[in-house]
Amino acid sequence: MKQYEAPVLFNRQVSERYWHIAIDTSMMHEAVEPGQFFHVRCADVDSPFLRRPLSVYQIHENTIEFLYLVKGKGTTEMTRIREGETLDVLGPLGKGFELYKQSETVLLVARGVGIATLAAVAQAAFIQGSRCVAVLSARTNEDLLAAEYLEDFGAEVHKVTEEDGTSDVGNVRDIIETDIMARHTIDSIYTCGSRRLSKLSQSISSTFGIPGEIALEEHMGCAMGACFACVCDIREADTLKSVRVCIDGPVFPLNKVVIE
Amino acid sequence: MKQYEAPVLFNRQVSERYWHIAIDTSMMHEAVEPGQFFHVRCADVDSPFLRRPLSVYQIHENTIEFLYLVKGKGTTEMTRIREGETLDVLGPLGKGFELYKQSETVLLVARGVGIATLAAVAQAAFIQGSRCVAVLSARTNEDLLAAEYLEDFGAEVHKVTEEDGTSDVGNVRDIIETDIMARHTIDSIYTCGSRRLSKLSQSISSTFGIPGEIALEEHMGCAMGACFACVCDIREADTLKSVRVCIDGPVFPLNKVVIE
Amino acid sequence: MIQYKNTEVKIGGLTLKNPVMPASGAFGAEMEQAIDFNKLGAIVPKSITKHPQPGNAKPRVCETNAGMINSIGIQSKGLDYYLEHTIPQFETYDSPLIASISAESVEEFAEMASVLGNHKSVSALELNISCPNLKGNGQAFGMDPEDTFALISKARKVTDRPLIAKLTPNVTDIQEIAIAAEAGGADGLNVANTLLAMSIDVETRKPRIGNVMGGLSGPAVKPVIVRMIYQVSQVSSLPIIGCGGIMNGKDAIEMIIAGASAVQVGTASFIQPTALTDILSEMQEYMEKHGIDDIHDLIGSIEI
Amino acid sequence: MIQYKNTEVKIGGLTLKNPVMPASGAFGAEMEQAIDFNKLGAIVPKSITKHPQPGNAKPRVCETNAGMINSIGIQSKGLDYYLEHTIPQFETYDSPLIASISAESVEEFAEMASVLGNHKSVSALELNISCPNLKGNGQAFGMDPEDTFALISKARKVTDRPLIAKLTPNVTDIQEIAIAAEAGGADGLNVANTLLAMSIDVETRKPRIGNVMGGLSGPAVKPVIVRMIYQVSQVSSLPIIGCGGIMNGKDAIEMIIAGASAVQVGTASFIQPTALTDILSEMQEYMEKHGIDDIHDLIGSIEI
Ligand SMILES: Cc1cc2nc3c(=O)[nH]c(=O)nc-3n(C[C@H](O)[C@H](O)[C@H](O)COP(=O)(O)OP(=O)(O)OC[C@H]3O[C@@H](n4cnc5c(N)ncnc54)[C@H](O)[C@@H]3O)c2cc1C
Ligand SMILES: Cc1cc2nc3c(=O)[nH]c(=O)nc-3n(C[C@H](O)[C@H](O)[C@H](O)COP(=O)(O)OP(=O)(O)OC[C@H]3O[C@@H](n4cnc5c(N)ncnc54)[C@H](O)[C@@H]3O)c2cc1C
Ligand SMILES: Cc1cc2nc3c(=O)[nH]c(=O)nc-3n(C[C@H](O)[C@H](O)[C@H](O)COP(=O)(O)O)c2cc1C
Ligand SMILES: Cc1cc2nc3c(=O)[nH]c(=O)nc-3n(C[C@H](O)[C@H](O)[C@H](O)COP(=O)(O)O)c2cc1C
Ligand code: FES
Ligand code: FES
Repeated sequence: MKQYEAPVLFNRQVSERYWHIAIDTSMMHEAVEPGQFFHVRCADVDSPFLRRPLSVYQIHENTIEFLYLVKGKGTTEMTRIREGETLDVLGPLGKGFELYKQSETVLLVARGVGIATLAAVAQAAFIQGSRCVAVLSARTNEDLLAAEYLEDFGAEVHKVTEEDGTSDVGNVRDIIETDIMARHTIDSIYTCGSRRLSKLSQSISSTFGIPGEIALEEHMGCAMGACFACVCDIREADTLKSVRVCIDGPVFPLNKVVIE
Repeated sequence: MKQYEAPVLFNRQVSERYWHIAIDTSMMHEAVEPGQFFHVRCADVDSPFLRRPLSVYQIHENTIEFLYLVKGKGTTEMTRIREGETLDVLGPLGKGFELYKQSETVLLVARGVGIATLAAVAQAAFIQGSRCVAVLSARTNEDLLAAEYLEDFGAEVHKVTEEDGTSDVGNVRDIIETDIMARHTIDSIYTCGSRRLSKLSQSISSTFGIPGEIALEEHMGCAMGACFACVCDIREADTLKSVRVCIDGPVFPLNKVVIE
Repeated sequence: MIQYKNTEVKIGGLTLKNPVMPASGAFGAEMEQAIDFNKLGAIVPKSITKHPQPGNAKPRVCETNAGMINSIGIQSKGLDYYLEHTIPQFETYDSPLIASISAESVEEFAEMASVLGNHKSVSALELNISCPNLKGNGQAFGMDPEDTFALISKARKVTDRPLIAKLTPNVTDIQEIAIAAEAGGADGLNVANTLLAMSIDVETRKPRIGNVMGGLSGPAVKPVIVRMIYQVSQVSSLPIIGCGGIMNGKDAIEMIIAGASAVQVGTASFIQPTALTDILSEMQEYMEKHGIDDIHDLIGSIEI
Repeated sequence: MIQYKNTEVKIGGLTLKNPVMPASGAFGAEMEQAIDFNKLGAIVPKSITKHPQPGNAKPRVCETNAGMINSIGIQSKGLDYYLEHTIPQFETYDSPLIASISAESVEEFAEMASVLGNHKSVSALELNISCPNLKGNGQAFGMDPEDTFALISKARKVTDRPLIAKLTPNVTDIQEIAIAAEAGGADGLNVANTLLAMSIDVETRKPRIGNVMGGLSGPAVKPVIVRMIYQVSQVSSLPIIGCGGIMNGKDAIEMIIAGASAVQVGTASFIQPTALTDILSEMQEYMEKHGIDDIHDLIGSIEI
C-alpha cells in the first residue's frame, strides 16, 4: 500500500450513469489482485473531504482501470478529471479474491458496480485457464457495460435487468439452477454488488457445497484498518467475529459472511 | 448588480505573480464604471468558501478584464479556470470613480494590484480627452504589467520598484512634486493600492488643493451592503462616519478617508 | 412562484407563508436587487441595540474551511433610527417583519421588547440572547438557563407578539436552555446562533478577526446545528427555526426533518445572493418529488 | 529527518522529541506501511475499555462539509487483550506510548489507570473523559467540572505517570473544565475531542450514522478548537495538546501559537496517510523560514 499520483490515461463516460477511468501505474511495484481496491481522492480540493474506495476493474501490465457509477459528490467530481492530469490513489488495499487453481468453471454473480469488481476475476480466471459463467444484473441494459469485456475473456454471460423485468431473485435462481448448472459443473462462486444476490449465492453455495467468495462494501474512513468504520461480522465456528472490510476484506469466504 | 455565469475568453499568467482574465459580458446590460468591482466565485466547489472582490481592469463593449495577484487560496484556484469555462461573477458592485469632466491632467498614484484598478481610470480619462500622468509602484519591474496598457492610453508613466530601490515614499513625493508638477498642472488625483502612497496622495491633495479619489480594499462578506464586514471611517464635517466599502465605496473622496 | 404545496408554518400566533427567512445580520435592503422580498417567509433585519454602537475592530470576517468567522459586533444606529428608518423600509412588504433585539441587560431587553413588541409593523420579536461578540470571553444570556428564563419571562410580560429565543450553540446542554426559554414564555426557538471560534494568521501570529474571537457560520457548523435541532425537538413542543450552514434546499429539508418548522439562511446569501428564494424553490421541488403536500408531514419526520 | 530545530516538548515528566502525535482512534499498526512510527512524538492507540465491547451500529462514519462524523463507539477487545497484544505491538518503537482510556465510571477509570499507569511500557495516560458516543444523549464526564475533578484526582492517586485529560468541546465553559482537571492533578490537557453532531439523509430521512449522533472532526471544527486552546491557555499553566481539524503544518502551528505545546492529528491521516510526518516536516520548514530555533518560542506566541 502506497499513495500515488497516477497519470490519467483516459476518463470517459460509458453509459448514462457509468464512467471508466484508466491510470498509468508503471511507478507501482506492488502486484494488484482482483478484488483489491484503491482509496481515491476525487478532487484536489477539500471537497469531497474523504477518499472513495474503488475496486480494480481491469489490471494490465502498467495500467489499472476503474469503472465507476456516478452516485454523489465524489464520483461527480471524478468526472471532471481530464486525460494528462493525475489521480491521487492509495493502494492497492485489502485482500483480493483467491482463485481456486483447480476450478474449471467459475460462476460470477454480480450486480451494478459489482460487475466491475468481478470483471477482474473473469480476467484472472481466463489467465489461469478457468471458464467463467456470469449472471450480470443491472437496472438497464445500458448499465451492463462490462458484459462485453467479460465475453472477451470467454465468459458465458447471462444478463438480467429491471428494464427487461428479468432481475428478480427467483429468475436469477432459475437461470443458475436450471440453465447454467444443467450445462456446467460449477467449482466456485464469486459474488458482489447486491445483498439479495449475495444471499442467493450463499444459498446455492451451501445447497450444492460449492465454495465461494464475496466482495463487500462498507462506508470507509481510513481504508487502512485504523478506524473501525468498515466492520462487518463473519461467522467463525459458532461465534461472530467483527472484521474490517478494508483490511480483512473486502473479499471474504461466502459462507462465513453475515448478510444483514 | 446581478449574478452572471460569464464565459471566460482567456485566463493567462502575465508575470510571476499576476494573472489576467477576460470574460464575455455581452449578457450584461448594466454599464460598468472604472473603480467598480465584481464579487467572484473562484471555483465551483465549496473551497474557497467566500467570493473574492476584484475591480475591473479593462472595460470593453462586451468584455471585462481583471488583473489579479495570486495571493492565497481563492486566486490560486482562479488560475485553474480555462478558456471556454464560465466564471461566476456578481456585479457590477459599488460606486466607481468620478472623473471631473474639466480635468485636463489627471495624476494616478498606484501600487501593486491597485494599478489594475487605476488602469480603468486611465482608459476613461483617455476617452474623455484628459491626459494621465501615472506613478506606478511595485516590488519588481515585472509586476508593473499595466504600464504599457496605460501608455497606450497616452499616459506618462513613472515606474518605481523595490527592485530598483526607487519605491520609497520620499522618492515618489520627489517625482510628483519636483518632476511631474513642474511640467503639468494636476487637476485631480486618483490613488489605490498602498497605505503609504494614499497618505502621500492625501497630503499632496491638501497641500496643493487638488481634489481626488481613492479606492479602498477591505475584507468582504456579502459585498452587497448587508453584513457590515467592510466598514471604514470617513470624515464628514467634524465627525467620523462609518461607511461600507462595498456599497458606499470602494471609491471615496481622497480627503475624507481616514487612513489608519 | 406558484405555491403548489402547503408550506405555511406557525410561530405562536404568527403564520409564515413559507418557512424560509433570512438570518439576522446577513440580510439588508440592498439585497432587493437580487431577490423579491415578498417571497420570503419573514423579513429579519440585523439585531438592533437600544443605543447606537460602532461595532468591532477590523478585520470583521475571515474565511475558514467551509465556513466563516464574523465579529461584526452589533454595529447599530440605535432604536430610534430603527423605528424611523429600518421599520418603514421593510414594513411595505407582504412578508412579516421579525425584529431581532440585542441588549446588555434583562431590563434593556424588556424595554426594547416593549417598544418593538407593540409597534404595529413588527410581527414578532427575536431575542438574540446568544450573540457571542458582545461580552467578554463569549458569555451570553443564553448560556445559562436561569438567565434565559428571567430574560424571556420579562419580555413576555411586555408584549403579546410571538417571541423567538435565538439560542446559542455554545452550551453543554441545549435542551436545558430550550426548556428554560419555553418555560419563560417563548413562542419559538431559533437553533442557533454561531459557534464561538477563532483563527490565527501564522505569518503574522495575529488573530484573523480584529476582536480575536467571533462566530462561526456556514456549512462547517451544520452537523452541530442539526444535532441540536433534534435534541431540542425531543424536549420542547415549540416550533424551532433551524439556522446554521444551510446552503441549499436539501440542507433546509434536513433541518426540517430533524425537527425544525422553519429555517433561517445567512452566510449562503453571501455566496449566492438569490440563496433565500433558491432554497425555497428547491424545498418545493423536494416536496413535489417526494409527494409531500404539506410541510408539516416533514417536520420532525426523522426515522430513527 | 534531521532535527534542525528544537521541537522537544514536555508533558509532565514525559519528554516528546517532537510535538506531533496521532489522535486516538485514528491510528493503527497498519499505518506503518505509510509512515515511520519512530518519527512520531508519541504513539496513541485507540481508547481501550476494561471489557471487550462491540462498538456501534453502522454506518459508523459519514462525510460532512470539510469534516466527518464518526460513531465507532469504543470497539475494544478489552484491557487484557491490550496488555497482551496492543502494548507489545507498539512498545518496540522509540516513540513513547500514551495509552488512551475510556470507562463508564470513575472507579473503572481508576482501575484501568492503575493497571496501565504502572505498566513499564506505558509512558503516559490519556483519559478520554469526553467520548460523546458512549452515553445517552452525549453526556460525558468532561461536561461537568466536579465529575472531571473527581475522575482525575482518583486516577492521580493510582499512578505517577503523566495524566492527560482529553476534554470535550461540547461545553459552555471549557476554562472551568480545564481548571478542574488541573486541580485534579492532570499533567496535560488535550483540547479537544469531537463536537457532537448529526446528519440526516433527506432521501431516506434516516440518520447517516447508525448511532444517530456522532463526533464531528476535521477542518470544519478547527476554528472552534483553536478558540478553546486559546481560552484554556489563559487559565491553565498545563501543557495543552491541540486536536481537531489539523490537516497540515500551518494548522498545527496555528494551534501552537494559540497556546498548544503539542498536537494530535486524526482525520487528516485518512486523507493523507503520511499526514503525521508531513505535518512534522512542514512545521520544521515553518520554523526554518521564520528563524525559530525552539518550538517554545512559538507556544502561545499569539499577538493580540
Ligand atoms: C471496497 C469497495 C469497492 C468499491 N468499488 C467500486 C467500484 O469499482 N465502482 C463503483 O462505482 N463503486 C465502487 N464502490 C462504491 C463506491 O465507493 C461508492 O459508490 C462511492 O464511494 C460513492 O461516492 P460518492 O461521493 O459519489 O457518493 P455519496 O453517496 O455522496 O457518498 C457519500 C459518502 O458515502 C460513502 N459511500 C456511498 N456509497 C458507498 C458504498 N457503496 N460503499 C462505500 N462507501 C459508500 C462515500 O464513500 C462517501 O464517504 C466500492 C466500495 C467499496 C467499499
Ligand atoms: C474592492 C476591491 C477590489 C479589488 N481588486 C483587486 C484586483 O483588481 N486585483 C487583485 O489582484 N486584487 C484585488 N483586490 C484584492 C483581492 O480581493 C484579494 O487579493 C483576494 O481576495 C485574495 O484572495 P485569496 O484567496 O487569493 O487570498 P487569501 O489571503 O487566502 O484570502 C483570504 C481571505 O481574505 C480576503 N482578502 C485577502 N486580501 C484581501 C484584500 N486585499 N482585500 C479584500 N479582501 C482580502 C479574501 O477575500 C479572503 O476572504 C481587491 C479588493 C477589493 C476589496
Ligand atoms: C456577518 C454576520 C452578521 C451576523 N449578525 C447577527 C446579528 O446581528 N444577530 C444575530 O442574532 N445573528 C447574527 N449573525 C448570525 C446569523 O444570524 C446566523 O445565526 C449564523 O450566521 C448561522 O447561519 P448561517 O450559517 O446560515 O450563516 C450574523 C452572522 C453573520 C455571518
Ligand atoms: C474514526 C475516529 C475514531 C475515534 N476514536 C476515538 C477514541 O477512541 N478515543 C478518543 O479519545 N478519541 C477518538 N476520536 C477522536 C480523535 O482522537 C480526535 O479527537 C478527533 O478526531 C479530532 O481530531 P481530527 O480532526 O484531527 O480528527 C476518534 C476520531 C475518529 C475520526
Ligand atoms: S475504513 Fe478504517 S478500518 Fe476500515
Ligand atoms: S461586504 Fe457586506 S457590507 Fe460590505
